[in-house]
Amino acid sequence: MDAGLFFLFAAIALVCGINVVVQTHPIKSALSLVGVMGALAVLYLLLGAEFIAAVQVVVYAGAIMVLFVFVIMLLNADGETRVSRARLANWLGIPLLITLLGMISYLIQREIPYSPRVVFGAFGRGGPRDVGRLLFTEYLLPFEVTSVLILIAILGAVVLARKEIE
Amino acid sequence: MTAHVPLSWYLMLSAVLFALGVAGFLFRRSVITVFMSIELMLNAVNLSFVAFSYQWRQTDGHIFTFFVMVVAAAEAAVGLAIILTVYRNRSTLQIDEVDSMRN
Amino acid sequence: MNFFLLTLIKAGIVAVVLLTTLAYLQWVERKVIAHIQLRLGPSRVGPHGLLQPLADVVKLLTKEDVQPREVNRFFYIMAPLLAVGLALTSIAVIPFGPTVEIAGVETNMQLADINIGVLFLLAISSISVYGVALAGWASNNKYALLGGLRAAAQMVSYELPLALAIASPLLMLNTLSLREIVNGQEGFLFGFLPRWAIFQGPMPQLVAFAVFLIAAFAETNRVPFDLPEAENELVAGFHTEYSSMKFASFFMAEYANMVTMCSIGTTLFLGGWHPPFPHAFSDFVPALLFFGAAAMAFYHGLNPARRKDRLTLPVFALVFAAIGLLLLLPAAQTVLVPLFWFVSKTGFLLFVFIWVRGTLPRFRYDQLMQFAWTRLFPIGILNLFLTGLLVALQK
Amino acid sequence: MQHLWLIPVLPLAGFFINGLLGRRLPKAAINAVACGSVLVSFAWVLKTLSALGSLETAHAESYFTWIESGALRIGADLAVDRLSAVMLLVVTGIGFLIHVYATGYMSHEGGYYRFFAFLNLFMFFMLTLVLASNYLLMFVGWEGVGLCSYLLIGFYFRKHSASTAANKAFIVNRIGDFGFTLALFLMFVKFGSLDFARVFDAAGKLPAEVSAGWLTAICLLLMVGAAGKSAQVPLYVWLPDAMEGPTPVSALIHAATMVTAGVYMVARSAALFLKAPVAMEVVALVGLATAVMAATIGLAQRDIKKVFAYSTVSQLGYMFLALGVGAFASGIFHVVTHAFFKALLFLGAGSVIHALGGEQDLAQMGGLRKKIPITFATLLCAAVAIAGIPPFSGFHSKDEILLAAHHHAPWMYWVGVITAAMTAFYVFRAIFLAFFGEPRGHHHPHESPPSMWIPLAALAALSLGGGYFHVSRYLELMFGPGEAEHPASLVVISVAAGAAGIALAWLMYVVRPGLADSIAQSAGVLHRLVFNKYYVDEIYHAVIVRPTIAISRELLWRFFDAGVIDGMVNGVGTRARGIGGVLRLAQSGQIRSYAAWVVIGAVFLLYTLAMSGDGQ
Repeated sequence: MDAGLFFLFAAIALVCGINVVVQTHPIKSALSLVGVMGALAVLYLLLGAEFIAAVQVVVYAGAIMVLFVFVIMLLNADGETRVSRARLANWLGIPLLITLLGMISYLIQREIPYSPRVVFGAFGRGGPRDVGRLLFTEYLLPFEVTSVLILIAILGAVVLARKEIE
Repeated sequence: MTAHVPLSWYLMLSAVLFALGVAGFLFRRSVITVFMSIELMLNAVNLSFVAFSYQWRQTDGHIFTFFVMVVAAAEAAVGLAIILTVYRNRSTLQIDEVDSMRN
Repeated sequence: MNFFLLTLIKAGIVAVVLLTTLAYLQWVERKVIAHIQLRLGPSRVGPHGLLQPLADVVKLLTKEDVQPREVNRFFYIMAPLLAVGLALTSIAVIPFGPTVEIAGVETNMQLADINIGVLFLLAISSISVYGVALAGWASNNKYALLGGLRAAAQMVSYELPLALAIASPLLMLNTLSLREIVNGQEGFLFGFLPRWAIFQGPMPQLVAFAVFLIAAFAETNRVPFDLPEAENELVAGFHTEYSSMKFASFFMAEYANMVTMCSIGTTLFLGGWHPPFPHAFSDFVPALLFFGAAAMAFYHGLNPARRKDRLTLPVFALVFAAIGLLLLLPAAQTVLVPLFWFVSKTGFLLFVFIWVRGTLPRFRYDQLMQFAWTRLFPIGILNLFLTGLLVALQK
Repeated sequence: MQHLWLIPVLPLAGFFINGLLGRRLPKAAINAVACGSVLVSFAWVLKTLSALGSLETAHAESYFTWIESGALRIGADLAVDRLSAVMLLVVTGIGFLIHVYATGYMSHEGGYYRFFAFLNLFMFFMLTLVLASNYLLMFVGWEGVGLCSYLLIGFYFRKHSASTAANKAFIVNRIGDFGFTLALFLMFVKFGSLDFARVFDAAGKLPAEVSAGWLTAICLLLMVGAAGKSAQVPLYVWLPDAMEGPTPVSALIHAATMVTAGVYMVARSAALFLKAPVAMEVVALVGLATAVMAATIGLAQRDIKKVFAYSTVSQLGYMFLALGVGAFASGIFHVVTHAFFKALLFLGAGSVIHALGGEQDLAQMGGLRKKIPITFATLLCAAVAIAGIPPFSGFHSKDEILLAAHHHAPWMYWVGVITAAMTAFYVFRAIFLAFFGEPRGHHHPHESPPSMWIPLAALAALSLGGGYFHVSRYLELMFGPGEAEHPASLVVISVAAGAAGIALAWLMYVVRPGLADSIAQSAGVLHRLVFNKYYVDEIYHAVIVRPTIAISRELLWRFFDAGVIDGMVNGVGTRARGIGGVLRLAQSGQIRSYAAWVVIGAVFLLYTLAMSGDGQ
């Protein structure tokens, strides 16, 4: 059951992830990304991260991606043109990617040779109570700083988007 | 019946998703798609945070994920506002055409 | 009994009841609006138009499914599915009643009792924007697109006050599980005032409830916030290009959303299945009400306004009386009485939705956004802050 | 816990409210916030003191660690003992009266909210200074009051003279603060702490012969700081110019409270000074010199506020004289009485100026006695008090100081008595010129509003009876008992000197008004010297300011800045441009290429990670 769920949603995540990259129209990429996020939310649940799973859907899928879709619809963004000037990225891209992936997988295999099996429900400290307690005690300062960051981001976004009116 | 998956598979999935994000960043030419590739990379990293959290039986990884999400939200707000402004000024969303910083 | 089988049975029951309710909700709405406007409403199909929903279903199913040429096919089809699917999903975590024992099987009157139920609801409500937004975009029609954009902006904006309003009772009840939330509202203050969240100390959540209701109107795109489908500006908004069953799906999604929102309101603020009167008395109130209804129907059947009422009203009277009798059976009482209170509270909220639709005009779009950000949002934050403060002080 | 922090924080809250919202608040609200916060603070002082009882030992409260670095630990610690209790009462009490006065005086001025915000900020810093239980926190208050003084002297910043005066005050104070800072460094090096209790404890344990040199240095540096803040020779020059500020500021900051901070600081450090007799002698001499010099300058000034300013300098000299001869309690006593009568003098002068619509020149006044009787009466009280006529408050404290000086060295007593006579003379000169004789200007004087004369009346009562507070007996617990009995003749002589000064002024300015001018004529050089304040400002300008500017320009700017630093910067710039020209090739402007660079970096990082240590 656990393995089945993992494979199902890992596959969804992978397919949607590939789709994000290969789709030509931004809105299709965006919705594929929503798919990745949904699949990841389920994987979080399997890993015992209930709160994070819910927040993933609320914040990522429900707020950030809606914003993306909104902007894409607003600008009526189309596919891409042929212009491609970044020579470095075009030539080096594929080999770089392969090296990167190879390095990471090598490191994962080396550093975590005996990784534990993931059993659903084995880790029970990912509920809102635990996360909240940690967030408001040990990580209180980062939390407050983040709220300031968000405030700044709101101001920045408003200022940037406002020019339209002039 | 209850087969279980090793944790490293989650990490591998995370690595592959991250690489996909990088690929999107490197090869896609629409600003919005590039931006979404960044979000994909962040998601991949989040997955590994949560996986590590599972491995060490500590909630701290979740906190990091939480912060990543919050920062991603802020980033999306500002980033999309910038994209709107760029589109207004240049009426293009092709990232390669936005190169006034050249040289 | 097997967990999966049990869940499947419950899901089947809920689905049938819910879908029927949705169909009849439309009939109720038309009837109520008609009476508000001094009309009769549907009255041709069946007695008092009771078979009207059936006729509508048949009509929508058999109509030609027009699909414009320039639409994005995949998303065009996906959008209504998404809308109705998400709308129905939320109902899965709503508790209708306490844990009961039926035929030796102990079970919750709830499909899934998850400990982050409230977060689940918020998550579902936050992604239900996609259905509307996608429909608008995929239709390749400027009215539809504008409707979709409006809907997206509106729903995102009102989600904040909604979440803030929902968070306030959570602070007092100290849990995210909907079942525990309802349990936390059991009992009475001073012996008569139910300890519902809107009355409970340290901070009665009346303000939060008001904010919740207003935001719920906007989230479900109902009057006075139905701008995404404002017909005098946008033809029919995001579902301009939809017809037949796909159109029906949007229609159904709207009603399903209403039902969900009202259920959430009942659960979070109005004490869920807990009766408004002390127990000994309240067990018999439902039966009495049904007997009263039966008596009334019977009386009108004896003095019919129209000829066919002579037959139909006594039949109704019999049905009501039967339900009343059923409610008196001790075995059925444990299941049906909580359900009765839950349904009647939700029904009252639904009536408010319809009532408002029959009363208020539509907002202008800038007013709508302004209202969300400059009125509702600060009020929500203030209420949340005060609640938190009082809860902290109490401890 | 007595919540001492409330005392300074209340005015701070007032500052924030008025400073941030003041622009939108009505005047009544600004008044309520400004005066209310100080009044509540005053009430809290009273409540605290009554709760703490006789205060035989200091009551300390520590809130949090402010700075912690190595051996250095500075806490946000406040403490109240008898010395700070006296100062607290003076600061908050007089401060409140002056706030009330200012609501009347400033009612027609622009920047109303700004004025009160600064005034409240000043109260915050002053109270921090008084309540601090370590030197660094005291220094915070010290600098803070300096800042507020700067802001308020330059309140009329559109007036060139005001902004120059503000700069002057700030810069001269810098010199003093430099000394104070050095003293703090030395203190930390020698004692390893800046807490009052620990420093005094450590100093007390040092054997005299070991410590004398260091302690003398520390004390002299502290004295430099005190001389700057309290306007002693040679750093007194800023105070007369500071009169450019609004009159309530002159009264509160430049007469009653801030300028006595130096006295307070030296008294606070009594434990150190007592072990450094040389420093004590210097303090006494500086005080005496200041007293005489300022008094002589005061004889010939024409601006009413300047007269009182020099009088302040002179009286501060008295206080330092008291400290220097070891009569710390008497010095603080004089701080208190001086706060009463000098605040009153300034507020009265403010009332006169207000009545005359901004006129400050004594030559343009005259005959005001009948026009503004309340002001006259209260001002007369203050003048009698400062002249040292019994039983007014000034008599008690000045007498104690003079007796202590006599005990220390009789010649100091005689100089002090002469100064007292001069003080009486010039203060009454100002009174007579302003209120007697014929009106000389073309003004239509009017009596001030109640918000102004009620504080005047209150201060007049304090000036009359303030001498019976027995501050010095209250402080005996801290500084030891006062001097033994003295022959009554000394008291008679000093009173007679004061009376003689008054009589002379009466003779010269009321009975025979022409006499003053003819004396000035015949004195010639001497008069010009005094009238021009001994040319101190000119000398400072020629000896210090001009050479400094010249050195700055020639050496620092022309040679060092333009030659060395710019050369280095330009050289770096040229090299950077050269390197940048090469690196520019990588700057394609293509975000995707940049991303590729990032990925290359990441791969490299992973590579080093993979190479280093295999798994441990």
